Amino acid sequence: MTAAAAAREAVAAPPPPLTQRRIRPGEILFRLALQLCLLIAFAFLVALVVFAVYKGWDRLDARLWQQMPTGRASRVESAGVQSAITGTLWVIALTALISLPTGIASAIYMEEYADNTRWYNRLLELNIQNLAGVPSIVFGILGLGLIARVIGLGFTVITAAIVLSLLVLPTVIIASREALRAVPQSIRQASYALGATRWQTTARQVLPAAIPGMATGAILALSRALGEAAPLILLGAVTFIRFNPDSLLSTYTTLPIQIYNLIKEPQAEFQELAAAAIVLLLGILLLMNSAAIVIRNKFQKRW
Amino acid sequence: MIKTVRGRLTALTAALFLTAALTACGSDNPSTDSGGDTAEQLSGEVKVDGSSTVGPLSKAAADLYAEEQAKVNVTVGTSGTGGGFKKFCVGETDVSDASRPIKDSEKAECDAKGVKYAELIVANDALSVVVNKENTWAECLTVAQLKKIWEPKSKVTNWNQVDPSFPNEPMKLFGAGTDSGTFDYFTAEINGEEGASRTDYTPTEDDNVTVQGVTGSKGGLGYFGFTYYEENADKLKLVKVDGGGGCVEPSVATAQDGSYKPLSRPLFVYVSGASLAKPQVKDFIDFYIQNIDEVVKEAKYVPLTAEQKTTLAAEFAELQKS
Amino acid sequence: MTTPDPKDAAMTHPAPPLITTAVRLSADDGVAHEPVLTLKDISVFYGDYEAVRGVDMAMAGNQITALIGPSGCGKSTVLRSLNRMNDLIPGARVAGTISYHGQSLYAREVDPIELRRRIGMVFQKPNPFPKSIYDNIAYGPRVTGMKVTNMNDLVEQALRDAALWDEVKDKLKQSALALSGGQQQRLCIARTIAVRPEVILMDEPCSALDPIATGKIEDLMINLAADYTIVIVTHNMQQAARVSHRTAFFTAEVDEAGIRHGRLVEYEDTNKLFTNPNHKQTEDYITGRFG
Amino acid sequence: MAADTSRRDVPAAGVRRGRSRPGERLIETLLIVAAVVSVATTIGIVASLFIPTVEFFGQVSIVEFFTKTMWTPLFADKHYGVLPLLVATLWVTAIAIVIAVPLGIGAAIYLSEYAHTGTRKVLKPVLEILAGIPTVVYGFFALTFLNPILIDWWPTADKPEFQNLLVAGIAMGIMIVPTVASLSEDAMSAVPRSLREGAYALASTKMQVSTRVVVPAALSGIVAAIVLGFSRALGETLIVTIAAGLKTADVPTSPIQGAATMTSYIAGAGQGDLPVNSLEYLTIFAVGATLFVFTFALNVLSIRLVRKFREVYE
Repeated sequence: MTAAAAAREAVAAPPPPLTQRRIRPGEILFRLALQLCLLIAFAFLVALVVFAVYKGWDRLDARLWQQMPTGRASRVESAGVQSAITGTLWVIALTALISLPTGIASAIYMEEYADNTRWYNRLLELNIQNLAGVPSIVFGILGLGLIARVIGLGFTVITAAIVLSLLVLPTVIIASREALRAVPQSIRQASYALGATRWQTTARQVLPAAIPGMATGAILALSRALGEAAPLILLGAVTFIRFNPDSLLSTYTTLPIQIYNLIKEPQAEFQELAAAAIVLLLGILLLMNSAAIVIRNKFQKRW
Repeated sequence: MIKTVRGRLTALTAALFLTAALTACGSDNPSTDSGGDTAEQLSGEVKVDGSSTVGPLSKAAADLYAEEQAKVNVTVGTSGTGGGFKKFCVGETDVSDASRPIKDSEKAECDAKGVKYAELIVANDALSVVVNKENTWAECLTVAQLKKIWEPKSKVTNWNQVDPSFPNEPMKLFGAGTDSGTFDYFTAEINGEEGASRTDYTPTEDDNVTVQGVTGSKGGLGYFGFTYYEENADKLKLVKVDGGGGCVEPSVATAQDGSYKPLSRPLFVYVSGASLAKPQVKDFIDFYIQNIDEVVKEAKYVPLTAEQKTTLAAEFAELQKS
Repeated sequence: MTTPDPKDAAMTHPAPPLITTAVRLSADDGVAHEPVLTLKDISVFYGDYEAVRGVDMAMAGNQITALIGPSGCGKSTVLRSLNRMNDLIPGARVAGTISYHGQSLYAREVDPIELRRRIGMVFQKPNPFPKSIYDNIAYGPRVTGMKVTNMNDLVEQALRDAALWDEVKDKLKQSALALSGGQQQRLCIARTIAVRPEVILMDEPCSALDPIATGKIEDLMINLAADYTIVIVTHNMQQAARVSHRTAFFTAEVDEAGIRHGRLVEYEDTNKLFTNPNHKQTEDYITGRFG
Repeated sequence: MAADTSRRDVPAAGVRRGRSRPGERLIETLLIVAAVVSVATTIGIVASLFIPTVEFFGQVSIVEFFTKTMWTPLFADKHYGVLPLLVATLWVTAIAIVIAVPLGIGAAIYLSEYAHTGTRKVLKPVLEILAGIPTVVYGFFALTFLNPILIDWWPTADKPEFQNLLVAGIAMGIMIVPTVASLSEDAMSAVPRSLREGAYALASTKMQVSTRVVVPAALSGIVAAIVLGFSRALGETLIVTIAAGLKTADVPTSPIQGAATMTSYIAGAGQGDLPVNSLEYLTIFAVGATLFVFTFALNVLSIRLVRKFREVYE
């Protein structure tokens, strides 16, 4: 007989009845603490949104997008952020045009073409992971030092779009790779077995299957670009501009930058306008995020 | 209530979708129901950059001008007086805002690049020293006292170090950021050397920070343009300054007649000669000068004196000729 | 729910010879075995799905009871209901009564945590914690707040009882994940013993192991039966025949509505069940003519 | 669809000719060019940061840069000790971490161990949306909502300044909660079910399973999440620029002071256009390079931890 059993039997020849369900205060407190953590996080979200809506309530109307920013305190009432909205649309549209093809093509190379045992391909992967963590202001420095000055594109829409594209490129690549990886190998093999080339297989079989995943990643990446202000501070977006951009080389301002400018104005009316612009920005982001989540849930295939 | 809520939500939703339509509209600007005057429609860009103090004037001018010439795009940057001249002298900008006259070094740079320019005084300002409303002791400070507070390596951290009769109250300092002409001007006038200042204060390009900071601390002291004091007169207390001729409070009158010494100053706009060849720049400056009273009023600065206006008119006539 | 086991396929092949002679222990040892666990009309539901229907059986103390049957017959489900592991699956629910020494396991006032200290469990795949060997053993006594005078002694004793001490005594501070599969499983048994339970439930404990490791675990079970009540689920009929005193045969039946439920077909002394089953279904299964 | 494709593809000319296909080669080349963009970006960043930085250190001693406690490159009396910026950065990130780690991990434990599947399915996307709020919005929120409350409730007479490191840290903490929570939850969810069952079978309570088994098992993943949050906080710009101010001169001794971090110095100095290639202009790059090195180290650490975590369980 083992010692453990001896001990047990010595204590309780007929086993004692099961104890009553115990109330463990520690357990309850712990659970409450956890719920509190989540609650605090969400409380801040709610407070933030409610505060912005409350503060910007009087300015949440057509003036916001029909009117231009003003430099006159006496005209704040009839001012809006139209040039910032159009500036944002220009910059984000261009960012999409640059970052999505580049990002998806990189992802295709890394998933479908690259031999991942090669050192340079592993380096490529490591590089992208690192790039994803580089602070956005550093991309601003890249834009300031290299693109605006050395290449000489100046403080223009195209400079901003290039910088934001490089900034979100890792996000696009990582999301696209995940989407490609989720496509089962058997589909590729079936395609090759029918005599398709690598590109035919990729373009006709793998890509269509990966599109929902890529779309989700693309939307999330663009929504990040949409809210980004730090690099653009270094790239001339802080300028007072009361007209819409009309070419790649236009000067511009964007919504987050306009908000940043408005926050700095001393009059309360400007603060209200800032809050209204924040609600608009959050609204756009919420729509984009919801779209991404809907696409993900709707098209998420279980292979 | 419900109706307005729904109205707003509809408006907001519409906004989200209309933003898309806006790009298509391009530079159409609904806010300006076009001047409709006989003036010919100009287009193109006017690039203004420079002092954040003068910025409001140029922004107001740009705003007013848009009602007349909707197709001319006036951009106003606020890189600071120094930053503005840097761009101006390499020909990147058409107009440079400045809260101090151009320096010799900057002149040399402009000359080197062959940039010719005209200097226009567009408004007056009185750098105002402000303290907390609860501050009962500092009614008037001499330039020497201000220097004691603000000079480089100043060890003043308490009001009683400025004057033993002042109470034992820790001092919190707020001032202009190093990019601004305000900083250049204040340091030059008070500390005797441009850019020479103690460094352990809260520097900001955002005068709101100074307003809030001084409001929030009993021992607070800050300085900024007279405009901002007027905007926040209910929150702050103005300090008189003794520049040798007794205590003077900054005001429109004392700024205009120059008796508020040494902190009253003119504000400048520099126009590039080459840029004046562009019709839209010429037209904008034309507009700026002709409407200077309204511009100054909108930006809430101290207007020009009659004498200054005459000078401006003369300068302008000179420009017309060249 | 158990995952399909590769051995399932083997079951459908022509039957291997029965190893009745290998049964070393018998229920007919003259000792009166008190029922430790009694199941009365037990049904287990996952949401609306009734996975197991109407099971009646009793497990005797200090004996090994084996639950056998084809996969999907609900034997693991029954095993997991014995220490309320099913509580952890959302929507799982047990109808009927399971009593432990006459006390209803599912009564509201019963503390499931205390219950699991009394009724331990060993799983299909060895699941040592990613901690040291020592900490794996000490985990149970620590979380249950056992009064331990000397933890080192307790760890050593548990490892000795699980026949693992000699193999690991020099590397107690090393990660348990570095052990072989068989060692890991014995560690999990030692870990269970360390909290001094009365009953040990084993859910196909050897299915992930090679024959040598399996042999060691089986020997261990037989030794442990002297002190513990053991209930084992196994796919391996020979294993049931080798180690258990009593065997319960489960199968899945399709009801009128076309839904499969696990049912208990026969519960007998192991010798009897393997040599002379009462039911045709049992005979078909043990002789490999099943399905 | 497969049938469709095969019908069209089988007679494709390239297959029968069996020679090199220029189209395929071209496409592959284009793909490689796209992949090289990210490498070029890194090279561009390193070059645009470090070439001016080398020039900067030609004029300012590297020892002074890292040891002196005054940073006044934009004043007449110039000092180039980066410590004030570094310390301000550490204050803000430390406060952010102190807030985000308990909240984030607590929320992650709840989502992973306690919440019902349905609840989790709703809450996790909400958390992701929280992560997507632009930082300029957090800055606004910190300055106009949190700070008045903070100053109001401040217990001592020495109230926080109008812009201060504390409120910026709090806002930044809230900002990185979703990052920490989401990634920690991923790590905890990846801990095999069997470990939880093993622990429950040893009479563990839910709290014990969570804190003694799941959290330790997911630890490298959780630490990676924290490190990533730390790195994000370090590189965040708008919150600190708006809420902590641009005071650069001295090492901040208390978090209720306002002070510029590395990022807000860059934003503040870069916003006003400094004369190109002047020493002042170079400071932006020197500080940027310092920031880059720090975040790079943290990212490498985080990537390594995640890899270690994956090796154990995947």
